[in-house]
Amino acid sequence: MLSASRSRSWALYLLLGAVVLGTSSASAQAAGLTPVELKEPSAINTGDTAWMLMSSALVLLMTGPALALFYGGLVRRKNVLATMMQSFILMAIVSVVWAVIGYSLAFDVGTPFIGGVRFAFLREVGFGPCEYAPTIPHTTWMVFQLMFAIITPALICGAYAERMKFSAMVLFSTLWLVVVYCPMAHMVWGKGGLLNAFLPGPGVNSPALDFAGGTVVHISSGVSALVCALVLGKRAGFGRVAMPPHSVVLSFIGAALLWVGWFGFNGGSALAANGLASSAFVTTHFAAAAATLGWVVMEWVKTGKPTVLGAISGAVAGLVVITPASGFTTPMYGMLMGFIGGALCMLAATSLKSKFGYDDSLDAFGVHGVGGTLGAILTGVFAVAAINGKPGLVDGNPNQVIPQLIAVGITWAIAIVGSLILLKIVDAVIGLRVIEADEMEGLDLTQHGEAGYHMEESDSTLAWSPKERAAAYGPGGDEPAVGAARLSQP
Amino acid sequence: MLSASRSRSWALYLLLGAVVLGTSSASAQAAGLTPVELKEPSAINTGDTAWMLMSSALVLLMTGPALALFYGGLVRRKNVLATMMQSFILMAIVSVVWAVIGYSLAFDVGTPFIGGVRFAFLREVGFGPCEYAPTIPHTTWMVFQLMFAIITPALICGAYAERMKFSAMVLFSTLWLVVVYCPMAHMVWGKGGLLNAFLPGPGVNSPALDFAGGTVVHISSGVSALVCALVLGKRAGFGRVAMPPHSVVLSFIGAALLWVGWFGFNGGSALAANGLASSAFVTTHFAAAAATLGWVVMEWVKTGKPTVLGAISGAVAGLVVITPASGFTTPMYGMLMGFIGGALCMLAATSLKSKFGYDDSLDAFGVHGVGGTLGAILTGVFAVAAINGKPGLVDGNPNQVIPQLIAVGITWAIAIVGSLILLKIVDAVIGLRVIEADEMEGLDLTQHGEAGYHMEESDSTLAWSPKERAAAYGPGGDEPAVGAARLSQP
Amino acid sequence: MLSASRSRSWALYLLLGAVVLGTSSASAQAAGLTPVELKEPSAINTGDTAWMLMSSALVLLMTGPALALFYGGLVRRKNVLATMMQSFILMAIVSVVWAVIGYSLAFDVGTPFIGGVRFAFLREVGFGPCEYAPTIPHTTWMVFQLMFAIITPALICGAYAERMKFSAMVLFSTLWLVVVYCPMAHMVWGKGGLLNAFLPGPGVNSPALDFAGGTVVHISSGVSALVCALVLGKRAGFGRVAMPPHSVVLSFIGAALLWVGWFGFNGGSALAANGLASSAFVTTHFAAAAATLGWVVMEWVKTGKPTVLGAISGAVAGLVVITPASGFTTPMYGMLMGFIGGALCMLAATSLKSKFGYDDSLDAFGVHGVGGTLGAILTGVFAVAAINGKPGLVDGNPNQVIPQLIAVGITWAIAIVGSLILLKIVDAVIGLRVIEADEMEGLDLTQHGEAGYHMEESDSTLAWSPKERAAAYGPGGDEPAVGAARLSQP
Amino acid sequence: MLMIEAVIKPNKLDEVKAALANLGILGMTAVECKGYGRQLGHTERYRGAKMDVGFVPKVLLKICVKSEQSQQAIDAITIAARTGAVGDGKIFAYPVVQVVRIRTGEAGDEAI
Amino acid sequence: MLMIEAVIKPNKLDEVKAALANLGILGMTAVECKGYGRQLGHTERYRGAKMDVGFVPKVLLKICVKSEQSQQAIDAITIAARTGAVGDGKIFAYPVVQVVRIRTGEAGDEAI
Amino acid sequence: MLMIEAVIKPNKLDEVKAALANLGILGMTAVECKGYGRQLGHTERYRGAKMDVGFVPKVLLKICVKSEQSQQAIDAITIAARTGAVGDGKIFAYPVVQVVRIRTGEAGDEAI
Ligand SMILES: Nc1ncnc2c1ncn2[C@@H]1O[C@H](COP(=O)(O)OP(=O)(O)O)[C@@H](O)[C@H]1O
Ligand SMILES: Nc1ncnc2c1ncn2[C@@H]1O[C@H](COP(=O)(O)OP(=O)(O)O)[C@@H](O)[C@H]1O
Ligand SMILES: Nc1ncnc2c1ncn2[C@@H]1O[C@H](COP(=O)(O)OP(=O)(O)O)[C@@H](O)[C@H]1O
Repeated sequence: MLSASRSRSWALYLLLGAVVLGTSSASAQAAGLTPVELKEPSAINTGDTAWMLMSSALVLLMTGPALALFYGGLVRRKNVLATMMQSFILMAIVSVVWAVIGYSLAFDVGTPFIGGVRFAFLREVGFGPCEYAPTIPHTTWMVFQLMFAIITPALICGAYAERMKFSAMVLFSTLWLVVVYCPMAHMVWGKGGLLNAFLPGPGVNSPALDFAGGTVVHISSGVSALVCALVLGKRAGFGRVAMPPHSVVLSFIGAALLWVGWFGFNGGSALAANGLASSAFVTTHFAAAAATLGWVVMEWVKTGKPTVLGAISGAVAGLVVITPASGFTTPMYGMLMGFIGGALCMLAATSLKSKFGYDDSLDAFGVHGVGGTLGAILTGVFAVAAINGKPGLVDGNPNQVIPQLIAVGITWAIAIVGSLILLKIVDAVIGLRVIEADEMEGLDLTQHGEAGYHMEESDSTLAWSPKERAAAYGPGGDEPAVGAARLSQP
Repeated sequence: MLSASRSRSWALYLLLGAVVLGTSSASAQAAGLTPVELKEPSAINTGDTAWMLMSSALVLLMTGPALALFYGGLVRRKNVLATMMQSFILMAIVSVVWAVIGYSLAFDVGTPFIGGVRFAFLREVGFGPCEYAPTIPHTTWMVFQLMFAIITPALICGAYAERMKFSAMVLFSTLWLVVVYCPMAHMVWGKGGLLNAFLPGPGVNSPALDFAGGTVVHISSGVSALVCALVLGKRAGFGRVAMPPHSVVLSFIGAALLWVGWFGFNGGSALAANGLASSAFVTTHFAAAAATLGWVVMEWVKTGKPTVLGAISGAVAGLVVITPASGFTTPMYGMLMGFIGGALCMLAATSLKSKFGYDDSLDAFGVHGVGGTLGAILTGVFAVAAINGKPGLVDGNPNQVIPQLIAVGITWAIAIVGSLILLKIVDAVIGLRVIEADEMEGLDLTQHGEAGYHMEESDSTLAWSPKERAAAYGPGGDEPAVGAARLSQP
Repeated sequence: MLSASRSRSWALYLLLGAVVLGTSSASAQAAGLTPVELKEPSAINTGDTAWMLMSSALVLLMTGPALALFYGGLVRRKNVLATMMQSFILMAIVSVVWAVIGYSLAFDVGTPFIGGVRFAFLREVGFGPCEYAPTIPHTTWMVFQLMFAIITPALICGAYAERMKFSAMVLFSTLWLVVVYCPMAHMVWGKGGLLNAFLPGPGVNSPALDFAGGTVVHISSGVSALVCALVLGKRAGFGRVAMPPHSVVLSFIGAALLWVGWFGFNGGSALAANGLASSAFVTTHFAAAAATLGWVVMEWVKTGKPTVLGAISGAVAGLVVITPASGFTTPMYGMLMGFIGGALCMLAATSLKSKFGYDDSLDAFGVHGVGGTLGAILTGVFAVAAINGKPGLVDGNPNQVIPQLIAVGITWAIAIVGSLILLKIVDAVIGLRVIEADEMEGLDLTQHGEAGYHMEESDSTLAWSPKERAAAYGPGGDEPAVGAARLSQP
Repeated sequence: MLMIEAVIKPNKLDEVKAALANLGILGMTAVECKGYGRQLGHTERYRGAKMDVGFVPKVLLKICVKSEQSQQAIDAITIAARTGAVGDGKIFAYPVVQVVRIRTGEAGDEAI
Repeated sequence: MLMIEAVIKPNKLDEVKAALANLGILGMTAVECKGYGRQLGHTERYRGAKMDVGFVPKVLLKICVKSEQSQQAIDAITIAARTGAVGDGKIFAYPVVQVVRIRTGEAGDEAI
Repeated sequence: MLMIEAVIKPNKLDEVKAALANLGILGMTAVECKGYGRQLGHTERYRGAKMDVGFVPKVLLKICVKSEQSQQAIDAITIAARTGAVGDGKIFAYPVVQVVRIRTGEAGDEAI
């Protein structure tokens, strides 16, 4: 029965799974899974709720403004707004999709691969707690998870920056949320999910440790980013003209805010204001610190200069690496993981791209794909039972590495297949890339009709009137003399 | 008795009400109102207190840096500092006035229109809770309310940006706080206030629903903004020269921080870390998300391009619209309200101004006036008893729309009359606008003697010495040859 | 016995104290001090923990991005990244040192001057509370204190900005943390510390009031900053060429975030979400507000224009002044202290430097040294027993001023001697300043090989190829014709 | 052909453009620059420290015109850019020996 | 000696530089500027308000060359900067009476 | 009258200004620009990727002087701007046929 429902789920999946889910809830119950339990509002703890509301706010802060700034600073001036817009529009779209169906697909019980539709339109998501987080309102749990669903597709933007059509990006991200993110979240965190280590279903289970989203968030987005970079191809002029970040200052603000926000991401994943939350918070901090040093030391040795972009990239890499482990390992091991992660992502971001020749513009894969994979595996190595009851290799349980590798493999597979199919579909429907002339002029003007900065002293930016033009050049005088296309979008 | 005290209060009001309030407290008691009860510190709940302190911090964050950035990015480069300064100086001035008298006028019992002076100089505002918020320190409640009092006059700045004298702006805002804000806050939230739905006085009462300040904060500031725009007149060159935002990037940062800070604004208005706080938080988020889409979709359809400034303006509009309803309606209705609000404010901001020809420079009225009014009315429509015990139209109580309309009407009236009188007074005393030459040179230099940016590579910005000048041009050589005024303030 | 251990500690100290501390823990016990008590996790209060985790996040926010922006905006464009990097690298380095040994030296019992090594490598720093903060996890207390240890050396950066070698800055800050900060923190807050007013040792004790770090953080950093400014000397061209802030806008964002973050700094120092935390929060806010006015009014009177940089500097000055007093005095006294502090620091920042002719580039001494000293003394004046059980001068206890002065004196002495010795050592080992040519070119390019901004419209920034160069200029054609050194670092 | 270079006040750019448009001259190139001259710069203040900024922001406008139109153009600019106050700016004119329109390769008067 | 001033599209700078390098010309000075001419500017929209920006960002390239090289250089620039579309820009050339290399004091052709 | 255009190192602007002030020349116009020439640009590194920046930031100074003062001015600039290192910059001078002071309409030497 279960395997039947599973294979059905796979079939669904290959059909881009988003459509016919009405029955999965029923089939789950048939498979012996009790539905997600809801509790009385009286079970709410104010301290836990305060912490989780703040954590939710912090995780939203990670997307806007933090990630928007981090990415926005790294692109060229002519693309800054378009890049920040990608994060912002996802704050809007993912929220709506989450309320309508996404939350339910991820967290209702269903098959081991995807949830049912019980919570669609936020039905039954009320004041009282639910089984996932028994001391906070169900709404708090739902919105905390939503903030994760927002940042994940936003991370992918780094790969297709400076060349993807806005409409294509919107369509791709929306589909990706339903087809890749929701199933991943369900498998790892949903009740009865295939990889769920805490609320496993009665059938096949490969309990992977992923405290705050190493697989669900970082591998899935990082690997999808690689696929995007490969499918879209390089930016015009890539390798020939210099494309320095237009403002490392903006990126710096973004990275520092990411660091602060990540306390909500990882610390909040304890779902309560307790010792575990504190431990995850502290471990996260030390990993970020050590990773900063890891990256900076590596480049100081290799190139003779420690860079600011290196320092902030290192911090982000460390935060990525520690995400799955933050609630399973100790602060000192966290420091070690961070240092390794910073050093390794430095190598990934600086050499992989040039070696394989793809244009992952802002290193979404180099940081999130590589760092996420590393973190997921190292979680199996450095987990310590004293923290959260789950031992890893260093705590005498070499077996934990296996389900970690399985989870990594599944995530890579889903991300690659899912993204590839979705990109092809979007390309067929509306096309992925802007035309080259628009790319040269910049996405800000061509996609949004705006410029990031107007720094001129003079107010005089008005155009000649058509009358003036006609008097000087004759009628139609502004038409190209030799019939060439105007450098502007149609 | 009561009506006597009320008419006295109106008389006071017309006399700009701020002065002789010593007796209103006594008259209130004569009217049968018990004073605001104070409780023992032992009643404090740590979780609620943690949430309310953080919410207070978040609401301050909304003014500085969020609103300062949002507005600062929208003005021209030469006015960026002056615009940010307006928010910052209000953080200082409003705080002092609030401690001295503002808090007492708003939250002591008094007449239905204004409070007494029991809490002047923060007397009796101590460690224990008070009746308004029975599980947190009185100081916490007081400072949470202060943060609202700060942002409200700061919102008005958007209307008179780029042309108002700094001194005039300081004087106007201070008077406005006492004459418009404190009475409004008292009526809606103060014990015994005319419109208070939860702690009504014994006499006339028109219980309006305003969870977090749709009337008190947004209508009052938005409508006053319109009055300012009309009284001050247009910026020099308005309509003739282009006045593009000098940095949509700054505005973006501001808007994203506003979104995050609004969780404290609305979520904190539950005054505890409970299911209602969580519900208000979630409803707020979905309204912002839907409003972003509402604005963007409208302009995509109308003009062919979705803009970044549109997206962030939409989010702010949605947050405004949901403010009064956030603790009375459901997340899904919130989404609907947000979408309507985003679309409507888009029309307001793009067509009202050009139709009526006023220069509400940064759309303070278009967003806060229009959005606030819409939100206040829709709160009567979409309130659901299951959330906070108050049903609206959709929940079978069409009557709730009436007090909402009354509250809107009173707020418009007070804002228009109050602002008009205050502007005339300030104009008479020190003048509202800078001279045109200063406006051309920019407020940063003329009001504050500073420039927002110094981006030159070279350090060489020193002036000729007087000796050098004399040698070259002869003594007085820098005097205008034909007697014209130097382009600089006197 | 005690005096023996003390004199040994002093000897250690003069030997730069950082090395052989293994025995101090033992000697402390010999001196009759019980070790820091650890408690069961069951004592944890979720509300307090939520508040303290958020406070920790807020204090990290103060360093990155807030302080980095505040300082980064004040320097010239060519040094913006280098200045921000100083804050960021300290977030990394201090964290690692703190885990390894710093926390233990500060908070293990030991001698009255420095702690032992019991907590080195975070041993025994676990889920349960400790004596310092009995309702939150030990890890939370440890990480909250870490955030203070990060910002303190980062404050010093303001004095040596735009001219110190990155490597020298890293080495100096690391040593300074161990040699100046850890002993200071131990003396004031460590169990059995010389100046500890709450957990004094059995021997000599001079119980100074320092709620959140007026001595430990602000005097120590501010005075060390003065020493740095004097030892490093002025920036090239100081007094001859203009060095305006390259972006007051960035500094504004930083200052506003500092204000918000300071709620965690001072409010969090109550170590619980209670009436005291709320009182400290409120007092802090009013001090900042009044100090903003203090500075602005002073300069409005003196120079005719209120400036934006003045307003934000005033706010920071007020926050510094109130830090030691925030949990001991009332909000109204806090307002008074803030106003005095704002006005006085205005005088310090504008006249001290020019009078004595040193180049404290960003006024780290003028604000933190002067403000910190003022605040420490005024804490003895304005402490009120009703707030935290400790009366000061206004509450009938003139004696409290004495230990405040002693604490100030000790802090000045340690900061001066410690910084002087460390600077000399670092100068000898790797040299403090960059060469003048590098200073002219800017630290961003010479220390980090990066530029803060790339605002050009054009993508064309690539250099001539060696082949092209050789063809045009002949081989070696780019060598200086007259043998002068190239304007770039070796 | 003559190249006219006019250093003008930034907020006069609109009027100068309009005056030239009247003569049928729409082609020009504008460069932001800093003028040093009779007109005083301004003073900024940072934490009380006075900072005399020596230059005044100007716009350098380059307009290439046919020789026969040059006097007309110079006069038009002079009138449009004038406020009568110090700092109105200057106009410089110098002969150009060759002009090429890149798009077509046309040269001389045709190319202007 | 001639000074060549070329107003070109910013993204053609690389190709123009390469073309000049071919002739052995590496010395030049580039200034960001705003071009007004036949080529239309673009339209921005802020909250629905249309804003026609009149200018187009250009680069003004100044290259001083020996008289005998000038035609070659102008031709090279013309070809390299051409897209065939309006807005390709213009080249102006005028005689320079003196050139000095500051470093050495050399003057004339030597100094270029 | 001559227009002197000097491309100099940005940090020499002060000294050049002082040297010209010595001659009584205070009127000038400065433009930020990018110089390409013998002097190497610098290298930046972003995430390990080397980026050779080809240009060096320079200031283009335009000074219009009376013919009889031109040699003096050129010499003064040459000396003041010299460091002896590559990249000191160049001076170009060309005749100007007309100068107008916008404020007064004065023309010729009077207007400088
Ligand atoms: N000799 C000169 N060479 C080049 N530019 C000059 C010269 N004299 C003045 N200018 C430019 O003209 C501008 C206006 O000159 P200024 O002396 O301030 O006013 P006015 O022309 O009204 O006397 C200056 O800011 C400068 O840019
Ligand atoms: N008469 C002129 N004087 C100075 N610059 C000019 C003149 N005409 C055109 N330009 C410059 O050349 C650029 C290109 O000219 P434009 O008329 O748009 O295209 P095209 O040369 O292809 O006809 C303009 O943007 C402007 O900077
Ligand atoms: N032929 C030229 N035309 C225009 N500008 C030039 C020319 N040659 C050099 N320059 C300018 O002069 C600057 C200095 O030249 P460079 O060759 O680096 O040093 P040097 O003059 O000391 O040999 C360059 O950066 C460039 O701006």
